[in-house]
Amino acid sequence: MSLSTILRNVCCKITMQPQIIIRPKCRMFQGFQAPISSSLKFHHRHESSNSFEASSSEGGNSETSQKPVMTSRTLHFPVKHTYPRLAWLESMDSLEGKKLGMLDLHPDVFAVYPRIDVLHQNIHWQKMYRHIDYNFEKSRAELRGGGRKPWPQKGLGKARHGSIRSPLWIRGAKAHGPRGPKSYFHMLPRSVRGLGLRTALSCKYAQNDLVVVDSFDIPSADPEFLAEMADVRFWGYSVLFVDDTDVMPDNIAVSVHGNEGFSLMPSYGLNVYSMLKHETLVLTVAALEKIERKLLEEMHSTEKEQKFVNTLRPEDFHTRPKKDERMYRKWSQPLYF
Amino acid sequence: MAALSGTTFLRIYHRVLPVFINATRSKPVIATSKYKKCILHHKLANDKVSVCGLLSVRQHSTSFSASQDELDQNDLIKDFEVSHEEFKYVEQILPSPTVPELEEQTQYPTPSGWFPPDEATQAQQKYLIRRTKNHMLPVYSHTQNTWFGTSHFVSIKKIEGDIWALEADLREHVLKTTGQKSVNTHVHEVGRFIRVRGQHRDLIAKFLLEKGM
Amino acid sequence: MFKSWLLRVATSEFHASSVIANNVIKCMGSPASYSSKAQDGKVDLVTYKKDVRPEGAEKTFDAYTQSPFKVPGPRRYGYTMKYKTDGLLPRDGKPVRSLPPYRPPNRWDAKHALFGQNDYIDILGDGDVHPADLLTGPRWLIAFKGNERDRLIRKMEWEGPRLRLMYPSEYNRMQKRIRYLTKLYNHKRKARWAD
Amino acid sequence: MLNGDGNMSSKVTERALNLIKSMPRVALNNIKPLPHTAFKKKTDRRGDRKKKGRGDKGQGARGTWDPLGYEGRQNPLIDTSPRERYYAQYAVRRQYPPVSLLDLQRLIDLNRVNTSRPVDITSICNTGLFKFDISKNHFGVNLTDEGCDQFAAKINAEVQWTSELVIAAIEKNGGTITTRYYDPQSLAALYDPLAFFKKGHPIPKCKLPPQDALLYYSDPNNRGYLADPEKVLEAREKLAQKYGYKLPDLEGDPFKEMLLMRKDPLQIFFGLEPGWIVNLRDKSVLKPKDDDYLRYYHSAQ
Repeated sequence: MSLSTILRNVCCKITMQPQIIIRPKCRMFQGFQAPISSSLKFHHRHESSNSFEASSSEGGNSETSQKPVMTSRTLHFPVKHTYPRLAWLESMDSLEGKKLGMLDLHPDVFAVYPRIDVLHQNIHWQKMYRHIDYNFEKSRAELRGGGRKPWPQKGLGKARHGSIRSPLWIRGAKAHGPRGPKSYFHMLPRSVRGLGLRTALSCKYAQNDLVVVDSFDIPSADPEFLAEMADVRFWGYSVLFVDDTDVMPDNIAVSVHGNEGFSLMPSYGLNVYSMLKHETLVLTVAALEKIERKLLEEMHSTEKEQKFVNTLRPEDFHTRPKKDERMYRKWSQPLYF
Repeated sequence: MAALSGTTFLRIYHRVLPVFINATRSKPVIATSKYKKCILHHKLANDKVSVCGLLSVRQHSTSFSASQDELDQNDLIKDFEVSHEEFKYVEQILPSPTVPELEEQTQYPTPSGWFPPDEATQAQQKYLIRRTKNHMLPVYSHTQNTWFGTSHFVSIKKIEGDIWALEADLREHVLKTTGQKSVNTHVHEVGRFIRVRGQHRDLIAKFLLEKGM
Repeated sequence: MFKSWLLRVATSEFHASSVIANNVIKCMGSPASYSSKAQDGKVDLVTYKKDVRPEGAEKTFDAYTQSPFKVPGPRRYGYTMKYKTDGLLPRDGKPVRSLPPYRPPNRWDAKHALFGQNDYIDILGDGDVHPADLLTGPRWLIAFKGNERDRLIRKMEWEGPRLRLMYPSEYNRMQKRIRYLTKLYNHKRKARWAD
Repeated sequence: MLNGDGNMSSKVTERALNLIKSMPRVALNNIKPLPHTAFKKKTDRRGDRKKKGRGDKGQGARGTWDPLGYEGRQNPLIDTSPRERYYAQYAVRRQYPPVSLLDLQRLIDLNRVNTSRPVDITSICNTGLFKFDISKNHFGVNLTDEGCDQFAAKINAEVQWTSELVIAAIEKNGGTITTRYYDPQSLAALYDPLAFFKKGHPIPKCKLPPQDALLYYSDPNNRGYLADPEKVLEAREKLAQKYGYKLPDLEGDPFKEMLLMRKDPLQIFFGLEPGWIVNLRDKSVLKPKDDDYLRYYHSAQ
């Protein structure tokens, strides 16, 4: 087992579920250090998040028991058969950060039956639909030489051959070789891609790899600060930061750029491959709202999905206006005087 | 003779050769290739530059003098009125991107025979079948042409909870009502759907409605 | 003894500057460096590149200028030994070709870290951008999947005029290939799904 | 009361998600497709051996049978009897995909169609549940009479083809119906108004029906939009007597104004005149004032 897997099996992390599970994600090994989060006792049955005030006021987990910023969210397309999941809302203004409150997460997005095969389908599509295979082998018609019969049919006692470029021959042509640039473009249906995103988010949430923060305003632009924050909060080696706009605060942009393994994305850039590649997914509240709303809208959309039709024409790629051929036409005949 | 100075690519069957047109020399110095003498039908006339005429045909000139047929200015309509009040008619026409919420009906079933899901009876079952986004039951009938004839089956999707308990109930209900001796079912645990052989869509739909789905 | 024979060969008048001799001298370093070693005998080795102009020709014939491309001396299409037969491996300026230094693949550089970004832009994004609009590649292949004949025909539409002008042999090969595939798909093969 | 563990149904997803908690992180290297697809391809049923299941030699292996039904230039049996050309010139003939009264009633019950406004082809297409395609010669919706007994909604319907029983069913409930012709260009706008407005073209004017459709749309029994309104009222009474139901009085009806809303023969959207251009970005409507422009869009030719 590589060093990283050894390191992974050591540290622990208290989650909201009653039983403590060993989910080691610490970059440097700092021994067993469980942040006693509070006396927040959550039975398996979760009351809605507005019970947070009651428990927090009596538990008083943070030193200054100021009022939590966010307690509950209105969920679109409510669902009756399961309960909304809960997630901490953390802040990024210090290394440990404060628990600013709790959020409701829609079960249709964050508690979907984990369809690992749908994840695989999406990953395979993401790889293949942009893949272009440039391999090319000349056919025996195109290879140079091989037009003549190498030796007469009979009499030499040798095997009969008609061309030196047949697939039998060394340096001959490949019978059905790869033929030129070939693209493997295809589109998965929208519903399957939507289910892939929701399954990935559910797996992230189920494995405690989902972190929701209020905003990406970190105090210093020093990459070391962000790396230290990732260690302290057990985010692991690679973190995907997702905000809803593509204009990010400077500090987070500089420090993410400085750390290898950290990535920064707008909400429309989120995809299954990046979610599975990075260990932790850090969403801002705005990104969480937007992604959840978009995925729910896709689930309940009335718009029929049209099959993708490729309408590209050569003219679309011309940077210059169309050339006027009329001037040349009369010169195209050879000039016999 | 105003000779054209510049590089022009002359198309010869196998090779594209640079032709250096020397401004001072009357006869262009042509790098002839060993393999095939390039043939240039040209005749140097004092006044006309036929060579460069022929060559210019293939000249890959960099400047494009395209005639952009701009829209004729007076074709455009200039005087029009912009009104924002009429846009409310447009909003009435535009579709709603998502399925609208249901309204509370006075009495069920509705004239078209639609039942809402009933939470009370649902809670007693070990399984749950969620409604589709169009608030209908996810029970579909299929027909398949196979080499041994056409086969009909009903598929029930979006199953939550204990799928095997649902399969047992379905089998028992279908056998009881249709009097068949046996019925084939196919349960897909990961895909969360069940297929029942036979044309029993309405039968199964009514059964599920009784269960409160 | 052998060295003295070479000296005689090198400085001799007859034109047998055989290629072997040339090579041997070259490999023993340029004569200048050689002569510096042979301190004892006063042997001033004339450089082998003698001016082999015929005697009787008059000096001022400006038309006959030395062409930079021509190798002096008669043309001898002999065999030049491509590998060194003796001595240590010469460090004669050419780098020794061997395996490139091993560089572990960096899975977290810019390209890999953000792979797959914007693949779900039609679901998660606001405008009606489609992931296929953001694909890159040959112009005639972006967001297009088809059998070889379709790809070639489509390439002809995009690149045909340019290919015909700039790469006539390539253009010719593709035209022949399209004709062959049309016959193959229509006459020789049963109708496949891809055709 | 949300009881997570009382209801067994949500338990299975719960258990699956808990199972994942104790497993290594779901990453690119540890996800797999299902062991096998439900429908295996038929290729290796008995192994693709040499003969590929075609038997030995003969026309079967070589695929040189005569075409099916060919009797060696003798007149085949099927050609001996005359043909009924049901689908002659199908590519030219107008087609009207069916929507039953039951479907329409269900759309109304599920709040997919707004009955406080007239129900026309656009509101049916906006539900996204029906396929209309200009390239397949779909000239609008044909309201069929399945479910006419259960139909109980009072609507102002505007369809392209219908039958007498449907008209009776709608008018029995106090509603009104008209059959209206649209030419393909305006149908393209009606089927997908959002896509049409995005193009930024002026709203087309609706042409008059072709010769063979003129009779249908000017017949008061079909409630044609070109029929004389008085004759339409008479036809209503006649139909009520024929089917034996009491015709509700339109005059005292609170929805009278909505029920009597009609489009101008040239108009395709309620409230929008032909020739106007809709600007979705600035949420405005552009109304050109050029004389020739207006004369074209307001004349029937």
